[in-house]
Amino acid sequence: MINKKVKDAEDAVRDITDGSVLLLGGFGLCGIPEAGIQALVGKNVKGLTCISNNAGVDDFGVGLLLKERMIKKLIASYVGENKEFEDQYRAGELELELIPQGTLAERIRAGGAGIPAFFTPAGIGSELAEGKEIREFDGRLYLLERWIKADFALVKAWKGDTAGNLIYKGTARNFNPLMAAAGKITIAEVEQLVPAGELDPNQIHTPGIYVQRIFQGAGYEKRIENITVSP
Amino acid sequence: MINKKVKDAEDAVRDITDGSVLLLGGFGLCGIPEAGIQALVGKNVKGLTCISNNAGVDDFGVGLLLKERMIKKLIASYVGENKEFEDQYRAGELELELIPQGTLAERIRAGGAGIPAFFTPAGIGSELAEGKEIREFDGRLYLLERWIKADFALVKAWKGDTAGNLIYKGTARNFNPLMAAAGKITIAEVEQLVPAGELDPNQIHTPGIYVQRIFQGAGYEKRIENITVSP
Amino acid sequence: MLSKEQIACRIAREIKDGQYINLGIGIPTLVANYIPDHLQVVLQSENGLLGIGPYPRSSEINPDLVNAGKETISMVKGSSLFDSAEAFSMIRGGHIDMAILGALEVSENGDISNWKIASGLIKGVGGALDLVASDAKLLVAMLHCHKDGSPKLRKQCKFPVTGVRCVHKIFTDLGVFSILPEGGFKLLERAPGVELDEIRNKTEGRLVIKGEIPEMTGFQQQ
Amino acid sequence: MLSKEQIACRIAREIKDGQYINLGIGIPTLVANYIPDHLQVVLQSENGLLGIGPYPRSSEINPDLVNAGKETISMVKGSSLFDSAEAFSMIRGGHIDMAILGALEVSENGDISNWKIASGLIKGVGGALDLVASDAKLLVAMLHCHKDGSPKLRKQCKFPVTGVRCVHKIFTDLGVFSILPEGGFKLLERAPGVELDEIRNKTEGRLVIKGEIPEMTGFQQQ
Repeated sequence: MINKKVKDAEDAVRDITDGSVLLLGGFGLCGIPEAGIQALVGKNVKGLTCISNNAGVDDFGVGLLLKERMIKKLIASYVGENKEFEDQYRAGELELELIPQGTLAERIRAGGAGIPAFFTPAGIGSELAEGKEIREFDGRLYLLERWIKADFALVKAWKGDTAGNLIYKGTARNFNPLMAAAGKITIAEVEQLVPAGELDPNQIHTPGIYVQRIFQGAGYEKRIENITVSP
Repeated sequence: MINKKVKDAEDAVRDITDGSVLLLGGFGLCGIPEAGIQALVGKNVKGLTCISNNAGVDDFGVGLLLKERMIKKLIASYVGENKEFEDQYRAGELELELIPQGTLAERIRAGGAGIPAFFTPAGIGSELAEGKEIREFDGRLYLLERWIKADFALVKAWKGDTAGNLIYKGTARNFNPLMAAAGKITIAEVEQLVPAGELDPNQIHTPGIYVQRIFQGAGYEKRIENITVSP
Repeated sequence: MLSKEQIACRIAREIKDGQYINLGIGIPTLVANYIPDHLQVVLQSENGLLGIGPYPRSSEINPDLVNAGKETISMVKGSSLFDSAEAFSMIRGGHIDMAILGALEVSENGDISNWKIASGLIKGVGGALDLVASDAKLLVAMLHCHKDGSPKLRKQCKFPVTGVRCVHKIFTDLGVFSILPEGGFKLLERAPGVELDEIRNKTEGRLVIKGEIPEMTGFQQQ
Repeated sequence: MLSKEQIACRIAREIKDGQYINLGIGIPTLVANYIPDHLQVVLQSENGLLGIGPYPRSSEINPDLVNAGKETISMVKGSSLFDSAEAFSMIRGGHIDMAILGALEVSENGDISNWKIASGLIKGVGGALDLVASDAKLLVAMLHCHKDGSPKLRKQCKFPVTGVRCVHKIFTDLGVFSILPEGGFKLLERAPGVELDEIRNKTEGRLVIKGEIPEMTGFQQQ
């Protein structure tokens, strides 16, 4: 089996350069590629286009890349929790493209699956439909949406093997499997990296074919945005 | 949790009637809804439209429905192994629509996912492109293809729970998860039916929301088309 | 007049046995606390979970298990986890029966505005655009007026529209309204102690009041 | 002239370390037996498996584990199972590096016909149409002529076309051919004991023979 293991996060992000287009997994702060983001902050590349459901918070997740002013354009569905984003956006230093969450997910899925365009009902009647092709199927209106692909995808899984197979846990799965398939070079970080053959082939969420590099991260913080408890 | 359990195959297929459109899971004879097909043969409904990757063999799988002349139209990617099909087709008693396997899979996936149409490269330059819309994206030609949905989907899984969650085994998964999502009423048969809560939520292949009825089948034959062994 | 909790409690009465439901952020999230025990319903979280349970005890908090509001949650028996494309396949594909959402405004023909807007800046849409475009029966939970007193039940939405002609019923602190096919907010119930004149004064769009409007039962006046 | 096994063996030399490969039914399936041990490659089966292993021992036959030819198989370490939509996402999405397919005919501009046709009746396409439309490097394995002696390397395909301008190289019992950008079969190697005249006589489309054509090494003449 092909071995995708690389040394560490720094090695994995070695060829991400100024202007690269990145897919970044996670929903809010759940299931984000913590180690990959830290390694990127250390490299301090500029002019990135980042595609991520959220913008993180000011001092964690994608927010760290914003803080270092490494992002030129952000493609997301919801950036409500990030003040840094707001400041840069109002100052005209940051481009933003807002996409409905389901359309964002499907466009990324299409990128990985070789579907250049598809029709979806989300956005009909809203300002997001402006300039987009609208077509009726079976009496209902739909928008034409294009695939999303990227130079690199940074994803985070729970377990992985050296063949690049990934298993996610809980709702930390979210956008990660879609992005893994849509990156030209997909970098997976896992909490546990095991030799090929140790994971049950029936339970793989992301088949290794989509993953070009894999490493075991250390010291995951897994910060929680809103701690809510039952008495 | 909502309980989807029904008594048996006969109960599950009770409202399939003349002219119903059916999705039937499986690849060749692997992972086919054996019990559901048997129950259908017992009902002897007519004029069915059956969507299935293959047509089974003469005396097993979808072939049983052909033999009983229950099928009006067959939508498949490959029907090479069925003589009964050939006779009925040459006699003009059966309609056939051949679809490339990947396009068939994606059209069914689109049906479940609420995507009315999408573009795919498969079929460009072939007679399957005739009458279809062709469009260029990024310098390459693609065909527009529509979703496939059905009145009923008959799928087969390894394990299932009363909430309708399904887990498949080996390559018996194939078209089953896609079809489960594209049936208006999805009937799942499983080798082992367990109470809700016994399956690991991380390992569910088909979430219960797609399944309307579930039952435990008995005496699965699991016939093999081509037994090939190493010395 | 109803509190937010009471609005949630009133909406819970709309839920039917066997439904798959998506609850939005805010008042809709509170609805989960009022679903009667005898009903078997499944709550979806569009980040990738079917079968949301109550908030966890503090000893059981799991950072890998959050809802669409990024709150820590638990799972009920029989739940399933999946990726975000699958989550929206369920929504777009018509598998979710009902969606309960918050809104900035609703127009008299059932248009909804529920972008996240802060100080004039659109900060996101999340999964709402997909939900309002789906086949799910759409219930809106919101206060009747903005903080400045301006009405949220509008002739036309002033905020950017998220979906058109999609709202089924509206539940506010003042009453329950359905959207008429020809346009207009039809008053179905009024909150305890709320007079028709107050509803008239605080509603901008076409308000239809026909016959006797019952007062909601089972609530103490706030 | 090569046997079918030898054609498979010759094709195996085209495989590079680290490739993901889809093998069609027939001669292509045999290629798996000749992949050198030192190469790490992964074989895909489009019904839903990455990491095809050898045929199982008779004691290890599993009806739930078959390849795209519906033959019983085994899995190697590190394999993964998935549904058919995912399998074709890999193909259509450009993740499969190479596809080795059988064919009825190939035209001089690289069109391929590989429908399953029996007594004039088209009996299927299976996954071939998706493979020929993908970014995978497409190698064709077939006998040089039909059973009636008519050529399979054609000016234009007589059978219905499955894909256009997609074939990269052709491996027959007589030789190895590449498709020239301007059209034409460029002879690269000839099978042991096969004379150029035989290839000329049995090829219908434009055949390009430039310079000395080496005989394949490592095969005994059949």
